[in-house]
Amino acid sequence: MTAMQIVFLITAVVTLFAAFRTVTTPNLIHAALWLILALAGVAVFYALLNANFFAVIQVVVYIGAIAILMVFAIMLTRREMRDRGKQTSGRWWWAAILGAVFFAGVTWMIEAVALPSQPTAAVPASSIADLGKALVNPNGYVIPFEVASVLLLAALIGAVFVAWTRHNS
Amino acid sequence: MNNWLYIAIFLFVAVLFPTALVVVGLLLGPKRPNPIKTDTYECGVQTWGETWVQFKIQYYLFALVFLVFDIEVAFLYPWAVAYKALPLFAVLEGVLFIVLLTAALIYAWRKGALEWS
Amino acid sequence: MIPLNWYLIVAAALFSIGLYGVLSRKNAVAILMGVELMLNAVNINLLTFWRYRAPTTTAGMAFSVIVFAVAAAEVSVGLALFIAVYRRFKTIVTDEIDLMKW
Amino acid sequence: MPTTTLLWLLPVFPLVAFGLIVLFANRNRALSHTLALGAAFLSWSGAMAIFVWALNVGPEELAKHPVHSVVNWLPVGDTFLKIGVMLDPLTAVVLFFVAWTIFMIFLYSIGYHNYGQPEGDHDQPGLPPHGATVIDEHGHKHKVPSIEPMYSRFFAYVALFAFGMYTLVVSDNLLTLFVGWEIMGLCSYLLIGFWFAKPSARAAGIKAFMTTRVGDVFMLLGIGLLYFATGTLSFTDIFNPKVLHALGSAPSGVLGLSVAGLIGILLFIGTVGKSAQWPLHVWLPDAMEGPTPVSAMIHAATMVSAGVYMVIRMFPLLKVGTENSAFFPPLAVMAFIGAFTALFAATIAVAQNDIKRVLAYSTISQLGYMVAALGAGSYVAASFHLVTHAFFKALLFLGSGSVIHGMEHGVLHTGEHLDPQDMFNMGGLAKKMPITFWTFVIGGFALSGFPVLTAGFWSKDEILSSSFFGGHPVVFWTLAIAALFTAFYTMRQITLTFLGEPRTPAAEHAQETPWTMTVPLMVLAFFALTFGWTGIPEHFPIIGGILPTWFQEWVGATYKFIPGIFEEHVGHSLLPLYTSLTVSLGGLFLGWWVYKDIKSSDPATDPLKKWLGPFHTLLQNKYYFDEIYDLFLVKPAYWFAETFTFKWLDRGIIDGILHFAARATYDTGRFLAYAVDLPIVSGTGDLIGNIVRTFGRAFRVVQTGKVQDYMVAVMTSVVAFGALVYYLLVVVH
Amino acid sequence: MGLLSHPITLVADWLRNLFLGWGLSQGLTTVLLYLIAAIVVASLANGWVIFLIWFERKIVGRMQDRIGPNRVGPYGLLQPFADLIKIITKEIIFPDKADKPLYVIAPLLMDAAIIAIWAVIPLVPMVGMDFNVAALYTIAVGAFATLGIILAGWSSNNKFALVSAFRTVAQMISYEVPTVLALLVPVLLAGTMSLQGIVEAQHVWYIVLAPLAFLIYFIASVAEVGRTPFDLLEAESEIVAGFHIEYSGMLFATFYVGDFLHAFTIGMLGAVLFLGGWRGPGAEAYPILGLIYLWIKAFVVYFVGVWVRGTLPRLRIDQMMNFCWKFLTPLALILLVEAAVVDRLLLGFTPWGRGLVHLAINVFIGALVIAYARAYDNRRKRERPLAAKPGQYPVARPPQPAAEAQSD
Repeated sequence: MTAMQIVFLITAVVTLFAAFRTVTTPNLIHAALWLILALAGVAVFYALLNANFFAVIQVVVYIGAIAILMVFAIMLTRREMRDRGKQTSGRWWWAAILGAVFFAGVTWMIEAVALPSQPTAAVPASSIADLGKALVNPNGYVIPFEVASVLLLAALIGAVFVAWTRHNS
Repeated sequence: MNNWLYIAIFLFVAVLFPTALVVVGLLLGPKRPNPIKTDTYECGVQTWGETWVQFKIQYYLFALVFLVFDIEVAFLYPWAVAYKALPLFAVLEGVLFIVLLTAALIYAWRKGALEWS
Repeated sequence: MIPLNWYLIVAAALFSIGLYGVLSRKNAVAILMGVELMLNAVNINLLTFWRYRAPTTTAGMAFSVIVFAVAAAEVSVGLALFIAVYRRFKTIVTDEIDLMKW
Repeated sequence: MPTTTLLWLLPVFPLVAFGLIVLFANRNRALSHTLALGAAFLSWSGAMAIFVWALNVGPEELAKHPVHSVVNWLPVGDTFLKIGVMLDPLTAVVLFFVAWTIFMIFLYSIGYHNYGQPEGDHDQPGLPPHGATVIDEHGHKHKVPSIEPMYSRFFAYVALFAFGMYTLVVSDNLLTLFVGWEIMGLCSYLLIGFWFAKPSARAAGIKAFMTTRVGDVFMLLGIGLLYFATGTLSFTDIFNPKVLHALGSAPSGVLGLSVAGLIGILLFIGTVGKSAQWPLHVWLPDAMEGPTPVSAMIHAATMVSAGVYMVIRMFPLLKVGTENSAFFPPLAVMAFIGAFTALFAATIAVAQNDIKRVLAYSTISQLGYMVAALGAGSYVAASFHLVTHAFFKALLFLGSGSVIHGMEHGVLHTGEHLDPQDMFNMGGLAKKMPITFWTFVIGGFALSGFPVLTAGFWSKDEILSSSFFGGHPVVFWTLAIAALFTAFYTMRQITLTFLGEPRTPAAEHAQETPWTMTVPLMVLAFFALTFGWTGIPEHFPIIGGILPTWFQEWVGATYKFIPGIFEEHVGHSLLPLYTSLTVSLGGLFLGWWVYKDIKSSDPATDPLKKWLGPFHTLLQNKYYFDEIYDLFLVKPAYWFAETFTFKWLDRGIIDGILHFAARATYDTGRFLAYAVDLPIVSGTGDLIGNIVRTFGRAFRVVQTGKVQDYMVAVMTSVVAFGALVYYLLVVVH
Repeated sequence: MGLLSHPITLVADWLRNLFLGWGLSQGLTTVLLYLIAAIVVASLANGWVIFLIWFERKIVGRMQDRIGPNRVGPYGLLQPFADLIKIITKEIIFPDKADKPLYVIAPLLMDAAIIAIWAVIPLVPMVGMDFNVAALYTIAVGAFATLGIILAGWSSNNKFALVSAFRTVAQMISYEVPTVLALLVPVLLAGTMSLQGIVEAQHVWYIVLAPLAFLIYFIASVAEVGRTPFDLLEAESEIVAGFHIEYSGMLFATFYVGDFLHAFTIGMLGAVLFLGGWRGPGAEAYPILGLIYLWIKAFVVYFVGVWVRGTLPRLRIDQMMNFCWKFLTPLALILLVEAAVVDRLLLGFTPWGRGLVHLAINVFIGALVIAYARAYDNRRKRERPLAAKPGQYPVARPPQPAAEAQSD
């Protein structure tokens, strides 16, 4: 039980609890905040995985942008935000069963296979630079790289097109 | 890992400082709430309507464009870090990436999504 | 050092919770939050396997960067759709939006 | 830059300019003409560089080893159709004048289309500008020329045209030559019909296109035959003696021509169309509907010359084709047609009153000279005249354009309605537009072969002497008479236009044109004078041999290395010289003397009318050629289409059959429909449909239309399926 | 290894040995050392704020032809302390229907986020961490500040606060885009995201290579902090104090301190990224000098900020947004491309050669931009002369507190 493991467990508990609150709390703003906490927990996981870049990006993108986007969306769809009433639909129990079964099954499988407890190697110091090289390397991921930007372009155009009207109410 | 340790400790300290101050404030400050004092302050006018005012779509649109650029960061920072080792055409691929996002910006602009009023 | 399967189990749990949210929440935005959780669970798995199996290569990282982009695109468009729907139907409770029935 | 690269580049600049103008610059006039002119300039400088380079190499060397670069283009079967560029002495010379004329004419067009003038009051695209009203500081209204509405489009077209011309000149094979040829045909069509809102312009464009097409089809046949016979279209391959001999000796079985002969004839028909030789000359006069720079560039300097250039280029083939061809040896045909056209067109020109039409006919006749010269076997003379003619005829056209421009200015000023192109409306312009006058005089004298000074004299003399000493007396005399007419109508033109007193108020208010128009005039005038001096034969009395006979050696060298192609006829009789002196001077004098005192602007006062009587009318109506063609070709065609094909064949027979078939089908259809389809097929269909609907009604409840229900279903099945797979893969094994 | 040359290392080693001597474990020692370091840095920052408050009030006072604080202590130097004591002893009001936990967390979050930036700033050469994503880290913690504002606005159950908070957030995220893009330029030039690395790479200060990027960074960060001329959301002189309208006592003070600290922190970052950080004569030899250099540079940048604050009038919100999205962002993109392409073409130049070429190009671009702006301005003036269109207010418009109405 090393220090890191303790940190991991604490983070895991916090993250999962936050996630749980996210999907259960009736107040949407609170849900969003819980979601942020959960995402922060994920960022900590990344940090524990020595994926510094991703830990930071997780915060920048998810907490800095996506969460805020969601809060805005909540504010924009006002009536729903207000009602503190039942937020879970009638099929929640079936959903719960499904989730549980899924979790159980996956865990069972994970436990069934022998997985290493030690990384094969340390993360090279140049991992970020390597990522950068790979992203623009023709034999690497240049196509996904450019396609990703096209995707973002399409997403923005689509979103603006859908959400934006001259005389918006 | 040590970096993260330091960061973690620093974050802890960073939270600690203001918290301490606030706690001190809570301890030293008086606590005599009354309905008028704790009423929502609206420049002295009687509170009117409820807090959940409807927002305009602009907020969302700005956040949207911002999100797109944030993701761009996720792609461009590794590129920038690797920059020194990249051949020209790789640099140009990055530039192409940027250009495409500029196209996104221009679209939002042309569409009028960046107008506030 | 933390065993690999810890991460996997946490990710699985996160995924299941997200799944539960997606299936049970009424509000579309809340559903989207569930989706976000699931995506994050996936990302954890990706990076975990990258860290433990192939830390010297870039495949895992590249993959999860793409996942980031996809997540962003999905959120932006999804929320935009909800806003449009809200403008049209004055509600984003998914159960009330069932025009596709007939 | 290596010469080959430069050669490749020459056509590219105008093409790029064309693309840029069409795509981006068509809103911005200045940008458009800057692009076009810039491209023209680049090509020009490139051509000059090449020319100078060629001069240093020297003719023999260049002729033996022409600069040649080839790329594979089309895979045909197991080999490649190669295209490439080539530079031999002929190309160099042609490049020289093409580059100059094109560049000058581009420059000229800017002024001609009134760049910098205000927008017209009610100009619209497709019509010539009608002029704009401006109010000067004194508040007076003035009518001034207005800018061409389709300014950019014009420059796009001419740029494309320049591309075609350069392609044709530098190409090393008949195919790309033909490509350039056709591009020019297209541009010619577009530019003749440039003012497409004028019906006459439309008609003229179509006419030009159709007529030249006739020639082109035959030319394409010739090319095809050539490729079939030799398997190559590259000049260098064709001109190797063995190939030529093979072509020349093999009989084609048509009219007793050898293969070479047949090919030659076919190609020559192409030239007849392009260079407006009789009987396909009819399109060229009408082509004057286009803007004057177009007339100058396409219908005087470059495109029509291209026709001649092509036959000069193929001269060795024609030559060997002539040797054992029984009835119609190409050269003889060319000699006949050329000479005839020269005379025939000259006579028509005498009776025309439209300043540009006169030039048009003179162009036809001058081209006739070249063809005749080729027919007489002297390709040197032909190319010499080709070059000089390009210069002075371009000069003349631009001059006439300048005159018209001046006249239009006058017309706008006075506001009277008269044809600014009718020479009888002019007169006395010499004082109004001195530069135009003097340059025009130079051009005119060059055209009529004014002795010693002008280029035209030398080239024409070259042709006459070569035909004389080459043993073609008939050709010689015909050309001599034609020369007389030439001199006559030229002087007639000059006299009517510039000399005497203004016959109309418009002519009085004509004024000189801007520098963009006069500068090209001067440049071209310079060449119209000097270029001839490069070809003074050394046996010429007195001044012969002072200057080296550069041109003869230079171009002559082109085919010297092929045995039996180059032949020089040196005789020492001075007869041809005297003849040409007499005809030119005599013609000039006559022209002046007859027309020196025309006072009225009424064409009926033309003295020739009195003297020639009906013959004059015949000339004025161009021997009724259009009418003849109309009667014998167009009308029958219409009749055939209208009556025979449409009424009888189509309506009567084909439709009959169709109607019967339709009827039969229809009845069968009805039978099938009511007897078979409804009871059986539809019955079954409805039955199935009903069943499905019943089930659908039953199961409809499943479709709640709620997203999450579907998601639940999906996830459930996913989990179930996952479990199943896991069971099968792990537990069972 | 004298006290002069490497005091920090010296102290660090001494402490380490001391703790180890007490028999503490290796790891615990590290933790303790880090803890001490963190506390030192953080208190340095927070203490410095006290001076800043005095300084800024003084300077702005002078700029506005006032005297500024001059009662408490010499030159009113003790004024901040007086304020501190006063504000500590004030009551912290919790408005009713407020979301208490969030209401308290909000200012802490914001302040903590700003202090946390100091974790990665390379104060002195050689010492301090070499964190390979430091540059992005500064952005990331910025996200928490944004979050804090949302919380504050939302939790205080006040529509003014809410509206203002959302506007502030919109403003902050908008201006984060140019900031991030401008930040990319030094990263790209240095080829690393570690601030320490960036400083070491600055043989020529990046303000020479990328003056425009520095300008953008500066403007955008000022806007992110929300100081004049971008402070229309807590415009003290015009509207109620914006998202922290309901806050009082120490909670408010936290926002206040956070504001000043943030202002100085961006000065610090600007100095590190563009002004060569601790670089300066003899800094390698005597690291403590580096600290001083850095401090001076940061202070200069901060001073410019104060200067601007004291000088410029306030923008209208639509002007502000247009300025960000239609001016700064495109410009930043152009500069990024410029830096990327040009620097690649300058391979093998001497640092100064690179610097000068970049400088020249930047000046050129700047000239172009100015010319364009001029032309644009003239056109706008011609199109509609200065007269607020109906429905367009000179200041941001207050919410119409009707049930269905919208907040502007």
